[in-house]
Amino acid sequence: MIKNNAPALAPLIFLFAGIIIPLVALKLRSLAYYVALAATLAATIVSIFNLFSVLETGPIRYYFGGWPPPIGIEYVLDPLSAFLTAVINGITFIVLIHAGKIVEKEILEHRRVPYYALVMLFLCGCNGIILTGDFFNLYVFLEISSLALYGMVAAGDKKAPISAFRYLIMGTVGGGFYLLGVGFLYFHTGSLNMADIKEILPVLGTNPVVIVALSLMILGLGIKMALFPLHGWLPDAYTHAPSASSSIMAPIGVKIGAYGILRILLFVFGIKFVTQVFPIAQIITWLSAAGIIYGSIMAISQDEMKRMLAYSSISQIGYIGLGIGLANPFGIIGAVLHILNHGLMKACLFLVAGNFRMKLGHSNINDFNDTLRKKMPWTTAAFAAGALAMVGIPPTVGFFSKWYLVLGTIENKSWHFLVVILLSSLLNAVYFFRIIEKIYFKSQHGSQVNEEKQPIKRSEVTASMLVPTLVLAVALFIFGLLNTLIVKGVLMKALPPGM
Amino acid sequence: MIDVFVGHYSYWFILVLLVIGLYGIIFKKNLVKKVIGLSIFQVAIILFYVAGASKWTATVPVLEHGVQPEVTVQYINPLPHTLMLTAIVVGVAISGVAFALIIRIYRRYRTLDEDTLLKYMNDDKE
Amino acid sequence: MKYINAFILLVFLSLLIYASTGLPNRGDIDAVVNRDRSPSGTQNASSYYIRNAYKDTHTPNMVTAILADYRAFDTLGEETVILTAGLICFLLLRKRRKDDEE
Amino acid sequence: MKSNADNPITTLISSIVAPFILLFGMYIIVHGHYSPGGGFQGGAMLAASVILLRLVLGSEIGQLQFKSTWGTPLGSLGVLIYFGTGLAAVFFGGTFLNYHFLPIAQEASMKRSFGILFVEIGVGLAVMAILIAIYDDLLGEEPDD
Repeated sequence: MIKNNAPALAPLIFLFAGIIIPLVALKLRSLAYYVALAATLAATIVSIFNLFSVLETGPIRYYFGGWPPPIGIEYVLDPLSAFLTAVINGITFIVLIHAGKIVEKEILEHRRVPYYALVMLFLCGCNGIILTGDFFNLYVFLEISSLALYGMVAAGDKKAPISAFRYLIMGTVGGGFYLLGVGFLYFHTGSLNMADIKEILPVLGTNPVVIVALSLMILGLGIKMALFPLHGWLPDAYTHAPSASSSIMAPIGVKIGAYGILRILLFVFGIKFVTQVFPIAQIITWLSAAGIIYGSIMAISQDEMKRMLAYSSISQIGYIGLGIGLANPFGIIGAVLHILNHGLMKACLFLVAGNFRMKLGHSNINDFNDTLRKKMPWTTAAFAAGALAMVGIPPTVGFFSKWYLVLGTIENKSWHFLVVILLSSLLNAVYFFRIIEKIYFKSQHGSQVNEEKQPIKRSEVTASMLVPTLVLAVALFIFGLLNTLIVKGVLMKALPPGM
Repeated sequence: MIDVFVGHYSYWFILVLLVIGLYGIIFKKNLVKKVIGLSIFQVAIILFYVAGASKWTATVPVLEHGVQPEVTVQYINPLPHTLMLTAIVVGVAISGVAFALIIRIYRRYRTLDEDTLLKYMNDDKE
Repeated sequence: MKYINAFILLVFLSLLIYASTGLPNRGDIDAVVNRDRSPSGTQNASSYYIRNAYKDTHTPNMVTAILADYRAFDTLGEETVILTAGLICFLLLRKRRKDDEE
Repeated sequence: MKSNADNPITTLISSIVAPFILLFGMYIIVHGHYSPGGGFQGGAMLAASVILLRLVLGSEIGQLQFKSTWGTPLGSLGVLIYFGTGLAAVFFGGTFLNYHFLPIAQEASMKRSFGILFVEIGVGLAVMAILIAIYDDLLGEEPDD
């Protein structure tokens, strides 16, 4: 019974948790957190199990209500979607362990119950988007996840409602564009199923309707993904959201849009269409390259750590877009690997920012100094690991996804993008070593002479926050060393057909 | 030419409505007006689907006397209507959330003017 | 900036109108959407619903049959959306319960 | 919100009309099989009848019909009915939401018909409860933080 329904199990578990949390919490509010944690653990186990079973048996298609695809809705569990659900659920599980304490600090008690329910519904939306094989179902789950995300952002500090409102306006317009694109496509092809449309499109030939439909869908998902000129909502939303929200949404939130674009461009419309008939892939590549440079430069000038990480996210999303737009095997492997790697790196760094906020009450870069190193040795070590990975120092994960992207640009002979990748690594180094210098290398100023006399007490965060941070920091190295295993075992099988 | 016009003019009006909604979102400075623009935008998309579902010869998709038809021209395409029922609910949910956010913003800043709010966002260093 | 935005909107509108002329005429009963078979030979969903909805679900209203049976998972998603909206309003605006203040 | 209870016309008319709106909402939900209607439309009507009373009699007296604290739990319950119908199909051996496996009727088409009915009731309950909850939250007084 469970085995038959395994493909749909992960989103359903999250949905069940999201429904049950408001009911359970009528009795005991503190249960909400443990229900959320248990659901995430269960979904992680299910999705890892799914990944292995897909690698063994090949793609599994799951029909809701027993109706075959053009009539009903189907879930498609192929290596790509199985891999991404496993990544998302795994990272979120680790982040949620960390979230327990910081939510207690930042969110009022009576608000925690709907907050955890929203987290669950957000994850349900993410899993649904990744697994679905139906365009309209994707829209519904896109709206679930973004709506939950607006709420998660708005629970933050004083300015959070304004940033959430701007995010809501942009996100809804994005969703509307996507829906309009689906409408054009539906009235042209008469189907909503991805696999079905893939068969129909070559028969109908090129038409302005198809081109506009594709552009509208990419535009809509591009807003959700924060592709370069459409990124306006991201920095404010990340900065003012509660630490728990930003450490959940930064690793996985925007990746969903990237995955949608990857799925639509290369699996539905096909490589030939998007590179030769209507070269939208090149447009995405150029925009991503601009986003990489823009995000890195803006990150250098930020004083607040979370804001800096937000701009760095824009530049890292650029890498994913670049890999998708290159539309060759190395580019796609690089992009998908970067979804995993960036998830780990950003989760680690945002957890570090959360730890700083927990203990110092702020995360202003200008106020960091070497007392931090003595106060919170483990957290700063995790930060150093994350920074090394972001810059792309070899044994860490950051190096390997960039390596595949570089191979991809070489294969396409697009040297300008190679320059962009190398330049942005340099810029990454600038803004991360700025903090590392403050924490590790700066000698003490005169004003701190008094403190030298009395040794600085160590005040590290509690174990439930420290362990997830360290686990992620160690994972940065482990997944870096295991990268050939992932690429050979999973990603080679996840390439779109015809590569 | 006249054929294209007669076949498509309703789409054109709907697309103009869509752009009016976008105009409201981009140009209006009051947050409530932005939400109104957003609603117009969503309604335009709903109308687009409903317009596409029509057939000249057909009636509403409810079977008469429970007799399954031989030909499909008798009833309009029910699928877009179903999809739009879902989209309407999504629109309602989004309006509800938008107004909740607006109330939160108004309680704190006592204004709904976007320029003033942006000034608060950039100035005040918490 | 104002004029640039207005210009972009107009360009966008004209692109959409140009694309919409590629759509089948409104109400055309021979359009791809209304055929029995899709161009690649698979079953077309909408004509399947019209022909078989009553046979399958004993429900004369096809929209209800699609909403709650053929595409029931979309509707579950829709319910989830409105539950999410309710939870967000709860999160943002609900006062604390009286017994909390002790 | 201020009470308008001193206005006899609105009080009288709305307290006569509200039960009929409620009844008509229920009719719309269960008659969705045969005529335009269904869970969402009916749920919106149920919510409208409750909100009408709140508008006219004030939120204090409005609590008698529907307590504000019921909103979110009842909404969750409605979605849970929907989810549970789908899950029951899984327990009886089908895929999620496959009403064909529910042990509620003999004929296959009747099984699906009943499945649709359960689902619509869940939808109606959820929509009613959550629309009222959103209304209550939007009109609530200022929180202290």
